[in-house]
Amino acid sequence: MNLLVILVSVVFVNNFVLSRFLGICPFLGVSKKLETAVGMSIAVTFVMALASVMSWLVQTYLLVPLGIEYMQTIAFILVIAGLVQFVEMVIKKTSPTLYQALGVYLPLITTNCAVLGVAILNIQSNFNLIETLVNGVGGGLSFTLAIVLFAGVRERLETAPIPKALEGFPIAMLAASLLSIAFFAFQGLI
Amino acid sequence: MENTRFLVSSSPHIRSGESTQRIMMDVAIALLPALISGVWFFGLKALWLTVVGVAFAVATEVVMQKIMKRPVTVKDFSAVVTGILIAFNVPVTLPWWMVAIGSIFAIAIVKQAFGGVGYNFVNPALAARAVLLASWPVDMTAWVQPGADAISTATPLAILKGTEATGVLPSLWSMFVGNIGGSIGETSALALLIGGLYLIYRKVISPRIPVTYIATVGIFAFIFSGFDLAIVPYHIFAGGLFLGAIFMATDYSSSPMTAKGQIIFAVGLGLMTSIIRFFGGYPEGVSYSILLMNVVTPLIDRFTMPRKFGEVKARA
Amino acid sequence: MRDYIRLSGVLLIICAIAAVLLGITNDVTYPKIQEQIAMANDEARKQVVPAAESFEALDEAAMADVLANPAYNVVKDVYQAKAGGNVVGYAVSVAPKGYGGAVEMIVGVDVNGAVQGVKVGTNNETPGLGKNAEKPSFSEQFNGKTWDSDVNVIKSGAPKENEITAISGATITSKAVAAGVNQALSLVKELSGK
Amino acid sequence: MKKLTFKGGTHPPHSKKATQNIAIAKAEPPKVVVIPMQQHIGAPCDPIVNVGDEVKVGQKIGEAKGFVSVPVHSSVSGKVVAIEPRMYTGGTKVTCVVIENDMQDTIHESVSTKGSLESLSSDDIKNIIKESGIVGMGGATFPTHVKLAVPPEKNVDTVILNGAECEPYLTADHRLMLESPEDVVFGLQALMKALNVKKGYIGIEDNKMDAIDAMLKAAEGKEGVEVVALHAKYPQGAEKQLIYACTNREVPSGGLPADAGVVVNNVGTAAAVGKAIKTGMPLVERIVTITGEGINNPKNLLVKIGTSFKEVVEKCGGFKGNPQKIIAGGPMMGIAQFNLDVPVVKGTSGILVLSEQEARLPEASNCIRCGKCVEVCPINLMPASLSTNAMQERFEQAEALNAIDCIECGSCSFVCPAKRPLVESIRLAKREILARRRKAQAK
Amino acid sequence: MNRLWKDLTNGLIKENPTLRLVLGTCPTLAVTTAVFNGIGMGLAATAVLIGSNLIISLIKKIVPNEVRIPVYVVVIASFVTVVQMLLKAYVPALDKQLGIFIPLIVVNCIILARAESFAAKNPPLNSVMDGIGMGLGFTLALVIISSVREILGAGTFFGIQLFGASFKPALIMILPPGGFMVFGLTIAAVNRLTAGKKS
Amino acid sequence: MLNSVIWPVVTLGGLAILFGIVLAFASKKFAVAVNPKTAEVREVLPGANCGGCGFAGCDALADAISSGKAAVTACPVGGSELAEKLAQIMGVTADATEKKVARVLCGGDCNNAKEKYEYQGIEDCKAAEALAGGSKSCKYGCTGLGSCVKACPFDAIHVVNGVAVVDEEKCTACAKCVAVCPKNIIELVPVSNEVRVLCKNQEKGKDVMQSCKVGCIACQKCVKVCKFDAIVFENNLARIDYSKCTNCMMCAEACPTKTIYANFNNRKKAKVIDDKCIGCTICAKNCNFEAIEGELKGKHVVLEDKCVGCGVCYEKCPKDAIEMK
Ligand SMILES: Cc1cc2nc3c(=O)[nH]c(=O)nc-3n(C[C@H](O)[C@H](O)[C@H](O)COP(=O)(O)O)c2cc1C
Ligand SMILES: Cc1cc2nc3c(=O)[nH]c(=O)nc-3n(C[C@H](O)[C@H](O)[C@H](O)COP(=O)(O)O)c2cc1C
Ligand SMILES: Cc1cc2nc3c(=O)[nH]c(=O)nc-3n(C[C@H](O)[C@H](O)[C@H](O)COP(=O)(O)O)c2cc1C
Ligand SMILES: Cc1cc2nc3c(=O)[nH]c(=O)nc-3n(C[C@H](O)[C@H](O)[C@H](O)CO)c2cc1C
Ligand code: SF4
Ligand code: SF4
Ligand code: SF4
Ligand code: SF4
Ligand code: FES
Repeated sequence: MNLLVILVSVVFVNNFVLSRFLGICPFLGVSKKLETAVGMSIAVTFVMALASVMSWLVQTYLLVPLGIEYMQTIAFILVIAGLVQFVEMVIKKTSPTLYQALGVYLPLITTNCAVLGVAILNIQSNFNLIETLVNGVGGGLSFTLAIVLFAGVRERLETAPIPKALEGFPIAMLAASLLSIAFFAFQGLI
Repeated sequence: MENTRFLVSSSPHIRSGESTQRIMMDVAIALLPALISGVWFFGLKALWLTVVGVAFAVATEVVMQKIMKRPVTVKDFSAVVTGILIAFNVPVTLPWWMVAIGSIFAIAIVKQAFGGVGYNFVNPALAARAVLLASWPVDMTAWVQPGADAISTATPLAILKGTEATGVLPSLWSMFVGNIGGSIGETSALALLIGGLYLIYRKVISPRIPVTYIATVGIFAFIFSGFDLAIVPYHIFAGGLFLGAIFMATDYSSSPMTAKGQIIFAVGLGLMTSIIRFFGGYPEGVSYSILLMNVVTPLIDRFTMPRKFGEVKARA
Repeated sequence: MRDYIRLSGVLLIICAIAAVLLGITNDVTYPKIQEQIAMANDEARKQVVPAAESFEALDEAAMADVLANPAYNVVKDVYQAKAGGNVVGYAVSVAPKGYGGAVEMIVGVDVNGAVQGVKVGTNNETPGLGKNAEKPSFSEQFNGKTWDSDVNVIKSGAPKENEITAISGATITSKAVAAGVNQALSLVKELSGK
Repeated sequence: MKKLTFKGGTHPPHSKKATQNIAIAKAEPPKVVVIPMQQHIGAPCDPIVNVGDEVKVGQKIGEAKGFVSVPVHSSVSGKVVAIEPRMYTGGTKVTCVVIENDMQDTIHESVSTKGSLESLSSDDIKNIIKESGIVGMGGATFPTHVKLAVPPEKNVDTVILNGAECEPYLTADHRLMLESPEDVVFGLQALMKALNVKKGYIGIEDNKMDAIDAMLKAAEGKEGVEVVALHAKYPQGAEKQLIYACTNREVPSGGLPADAGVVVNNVGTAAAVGKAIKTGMPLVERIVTITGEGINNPKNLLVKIGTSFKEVVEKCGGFKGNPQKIIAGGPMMGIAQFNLDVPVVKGTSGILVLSEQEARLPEASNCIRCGKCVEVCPINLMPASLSTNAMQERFEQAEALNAIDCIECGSCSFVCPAKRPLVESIRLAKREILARRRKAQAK
Repeated sequence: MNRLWKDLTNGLIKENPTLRLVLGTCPTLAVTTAVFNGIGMGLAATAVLIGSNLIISLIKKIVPNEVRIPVYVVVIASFVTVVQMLLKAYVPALDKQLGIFIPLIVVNCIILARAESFAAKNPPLNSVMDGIGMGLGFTLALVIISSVREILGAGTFFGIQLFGASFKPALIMILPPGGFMVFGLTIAAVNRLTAGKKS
Repeated sequence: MLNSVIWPVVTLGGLAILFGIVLAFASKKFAVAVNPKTAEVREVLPGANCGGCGFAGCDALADAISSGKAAVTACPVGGSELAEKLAQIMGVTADATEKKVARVLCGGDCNNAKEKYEYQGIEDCKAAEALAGGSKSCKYGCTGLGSCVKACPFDAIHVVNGVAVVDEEKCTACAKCVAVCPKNIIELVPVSNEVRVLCKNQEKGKDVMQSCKVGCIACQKCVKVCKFDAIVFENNLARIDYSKCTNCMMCAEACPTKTIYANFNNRKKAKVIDDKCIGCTICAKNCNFEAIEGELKGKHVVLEDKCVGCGVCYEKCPKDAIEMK
């Protein structure tokens, strides 16, 4: 499939967060400040790309040859968890500044459906390695786009006189709802 | 003279005569020509829907503010403007209760839930339109020809897009005065322009956003159409571009506050509108592009802080 | 070093137990799952070619040709429908591009070039709009259309011989389904050598 | 004549009609004066007289403590009856010398002419200015001699006299320029000599054409002195905006006018300098505009420092109706008073009495993000965002939005259609930020 | 007994994982377009929760701290896979509807959170109770949200047509924005109701 | 059967060993010493790692809370219960003294204190403070505009009739209000203390009387009446030394302006437990109020009307024969 189509599709049209509902927890959680949102999205993008490729390799060269595709979930999650842990270690060791900017988000990422989700979707869509990589990076960018816009909005909400009953998660959900309405703009682009 | 307790406050001690109410009333006044043209072309039902839109918007505002135990601020007229604009954004054939739902959604969810006037980060009327369109797409795209007998028709842009409708493009003059199919308030560029000039004269809006937006759409229509100059006026006068550019992209609370930000905002609008019209899923792109740029606005505002006076190097 | 062994050991034991468990579960469920999948596919094909008794995939070389042909760009899979040893029709899987991406569907065509049935499967169309294409009231319109001329989509009025009425508010989806049917028809026409 | 100006700003109604054509009158001397020992920014003075002492007009009664400080002089002759803390216009109590006027107007022996400009050196002039207790009369009351003591590396090459008087209602500077243009020009020349610069501007808003004409006439033939007309727009008189209008230079953020090579003084300050040199009389009286809906006979009065507001108001026919707000200064920057027993001080350019109706400010409502405040802010700040942050005690954010640069001109609050308390809250943030900085420094 | 009952009910309202703790948001939003899917998802997650809570509570003593999380993940993933296989084999329609969100139960924060904060500290029986309670709490939330969405957005409940043909359902409710909206308003309603109770 | 389990076991096992080694290595190499308070905070956090707090997971939040960078209310998952737990963890000071609460030391409510002007402006004490110290005549008193109310994360302080009052049940002694009050009239005081001077005015008595009915006029009657030297006098103002105060409430009785407040309902009475009393007379000797009578070796009795509840006898009795009720 055309790589550009994959990219446009995953970033805009079928946005991971706003129309596929993957990675909502960090989307709601880490979007209070723009800076943290950016840090988180870089980390997510990185992990999604890496996880996509690794899981694809595991699937193609381990699970399929052995005929144990049903072990997909467990194998993928182990690979991802191990990977994240390893990356965290490496970053911690090599660059404390990078760790501060990026590494601190890594533990959050393990329990993020977007990462496992993209890995599974790659397999489901029969992507080849390159497509998998593009889809992985695209998934990360799609998370980035959504969370960065959302963080901007939430910084504005921070100073707003939100009704008591709606404070916190409810208003964030309503804001996300309006955000996903705005993303209708991209419908039919592919 | 001895026993008076004086008032003490921090300076300044005087205030200008402007008020939120005055501004919103001006917008309502500026919308009148378009209302008249809507009624002229689509009949009294257009007026009825406008009344429904306004009534439900105002009532929702009162109810919400009562529930939240906040001062009721319907006197500021902002709900009236929202109500009018919701009606302006729907086809005249729409059942009235859908307009009512639009108004309730716009005021209760988009505006009051976020803190009331000025705190809604997307345009309430447009969010309502988007919700209506997504909920009842069939009714929301049931366009009729101007005139009494309500013959169904397609909008010029749908015809241009070709994938969805066929028909003959109306003349440019019909499009300019509004004698075409479309939403109640969007068809007459002329009437909208009159309102826009009034707003600019009253200094309610600055021409920055409308002019940049319309110009950008013109430019991209030219480029995306493969340099077809003839198609440009259609893209400019057809659809909701004038309504959107003059009245909806300029909505204070959902557009940037800084001059530079407004230009960026308007260029983004023009680009998005053209992309949607040429490559996207809908024939019309104004409302979704405004909504999309609305959510970008906080970032634009953040990164276009004006250079503060005195941010210069000290004289050597 | 003892730590390494201890940690790995515990993980290993847990994993091994889990793996054994999964292996066994898989053994138990595997046949059932395959059956379900086969049933689902067969069921679907049967629905679109009711006369068929069994289905047989097109041989690989022929299939490769079809896939390489740009005229059949939405075709995914072709099965011959057999009854009593004779080819009675074809079940063609197509995936035309609708409003929200590919619309997977199977089109059944008999050897005389008439649509026997259309089944719309997995798709990303809007629920309530494009998704209505899954409903028989829409898809049954195609039954009986033939390879003599392409099926067209109209929005209103009474449909003619080779026309179907669009799902209201979802012309794009409707056109997509029609396009899928049209490709299936011409493919079968070619396969039947006519 | 080209009208110079700056970017931003607003147009509050001038409201100057009531007094702009009324000539300055000398107020009858008060029976008692209350002279605060602090009428300037900087260290307060120590009283150098005792209760019971006889004092004369122009006699020094408070000695400056430290460099940023100026002495205080008696404005009447008579007897010191008390030295005690009293309320002054700043809203708190400061040590005041209370003098009973003997109505003799005996002039102190130290008061005598200092000779011609030519005969005085730069340092002499600065010294005279300091000893005469001259402070900025534009409102900030910063000791003028401190402004003149610029380090040579700043390359100051221009003096600007501020005759903008952009505050609504006030006409003190206007009348001064009309009635004594020569004093102003003479003062400017003295300031130029003190700073050793060749260029002097006198900037006047174009709603005072008669003053511009008068000043042009007085400045004729005076080398380096240029009278410039300024667009009548608030806050044209703010130092940084004035400098920008006259010289196209921007005072760097956080810097002083000297960083742009300029020293700015009010025209009244210049006239006081001129008078101190010509007659030797220190700063003991000033022109005050008494005006507003709530006053019977609005006037421009020459008032002895230390006269109570109550007396000044009585000299203007007392209150009309039931006024609700008394402001020391103009409506945009002035300080509201709660007590009429406060004295006129060196910085009191006006006493504005607002009627009940004018005084009560409209209720604030939600910011509608109209952007008008952003448009008018002469410093290009974003008052709306600053204010929301300040109101919610998010002072780091306010600091990041440059709260500290706000000159508190009040343009934003004035224009806001939602009547938000913008400067009011920004001021709060500024104070808090400065306090935090001080704390951080102390650590 | 009392304690067990408390552990069971805790998850239903007081610490409802979805409505109070706002965990596991993705499946909540994604599968609640129809009540059938909601219940299916809820029960699938409940099954996993019970199983994983039980096992983790049983093995908590022998698991060294350093590999705690990986072990939990393996346990959870195993249960998820088992559930997935069972669904595929016996309820393929539901499996198709829930799609990718079945394997994603693995990363559902509710399950790991309960493993960490409850099962790892409590005896097996209590953990099972907690699992049931939390699972039912999750299911309850899904049912509430999906009912609203299905009724308003499709005019049906459990697939049964509720209104006459003239009823025009508001499609937005079963589209993504409707998901966020209903979820948000439900949380608000629950907050409001429980806040009233406290005072 | 064997076949179908062998590969899963090998695969998963392989991954597991890899994992184990990596983790073991990591835990060795990167063991970071955690601050015990951080660990304590982390323990009570829900551990969902949901990021809802805006920090990168529970560990990060624990770090932020324990170092004071985040409020105890930061975790949206845990709700107010958690906040209270955290506040307790964070509130426990090193020397582990008894629980404190905030108290507003001003009695100048709308009835007692005069207004010098009508304030129009931001509802914020600091803003009003800038305008001649607020609208109340007393510049030391509570402006009543509730900056503290806004600052309190626990809804524990409210303005009642022009003066802020702390709800001692809810207060966690987080001291947010103390920091924000421009008048510096909020103090953290041991809960058990029942007596307080509700005034901070340092002016002379005459000036105080002009602005407030309940201001401290520096008559020093309290000093005289206090038997425990618990009243310190400085800057024309009485202050209670809480370490010495015994809650006898004598000062409150004596204060002519009722500036010193005490809840007399909480006043205790001593009572001798007859069975235990051996008649050592220590209590009677120590009582400053001559409220205990009794012969040597005889049972002692407390005179109800004289006892003020200072508890000195209770402290001194070697036989624990006195109880306070
Ligand atoms: C939220 C939303 C979802 C839509 N989903 C579909 C869809 O699934 N299929 C489709 O053909 N059109 C869909 N449309 C409508 C198209 O944009 C387009 O308007 C329509 O296909 C034109 O059909 P008509 O000519 O029958 O009005 C959707 C529109 C909106 C606003
Ligand atoms: C603390 C302080 C120090 C100042 N130091 C100088 C100085 O060294 N040189 C100078 O020319 N002006 C100095 N100024 C005066 C300011 O530039 C300015 O003229 C004064 O604050 C009044 O300005 P305004 O009326 O615009 O507020 C100082 C002002 C303050 C408040
Ligand atoms: C907003 C604003 C407006 C001002 N308007 C005037 C004015 O109209 N006339 C004036 O002399 N000074 C005005 N000032 C004070 C000047 O900035 C500056 O302090 C003064 O001209 C310096 O002269 P001085 O030290 O002799 O007072 C204004 C200051 C501010 C901040
Ligand atoms: C120039 C201008 C444009 C406006 N445009 C809209 C609009 O497009 N939609 C709307 O709901 N309200 C509009 N309003 C009204 C008002 O701003 C609206 O109720 C606020 O968005 C509510 O916060 C407009 C007001 C002004 C002054
Ligand atoms: S922010 Fe400050 S400088 Fe800007 S307009 Fe307001 S008061 Fe003036
Ligand atoms: S002028 Fe007032 S209403 Fe307009 S943006 Fe500024 S604060 Fe908001
Ligand atoms: S106690 Fe302090 S902060 Fe609270 S209302 Fe009184 S003055 Fe304001
Ligand atoms: S802010 Fe803190 S110390 Fe003050 S009342 Fe509230 S809980 Fe108590
Ligand atoms: S359920 Fe938490 S990220 Fe998806």
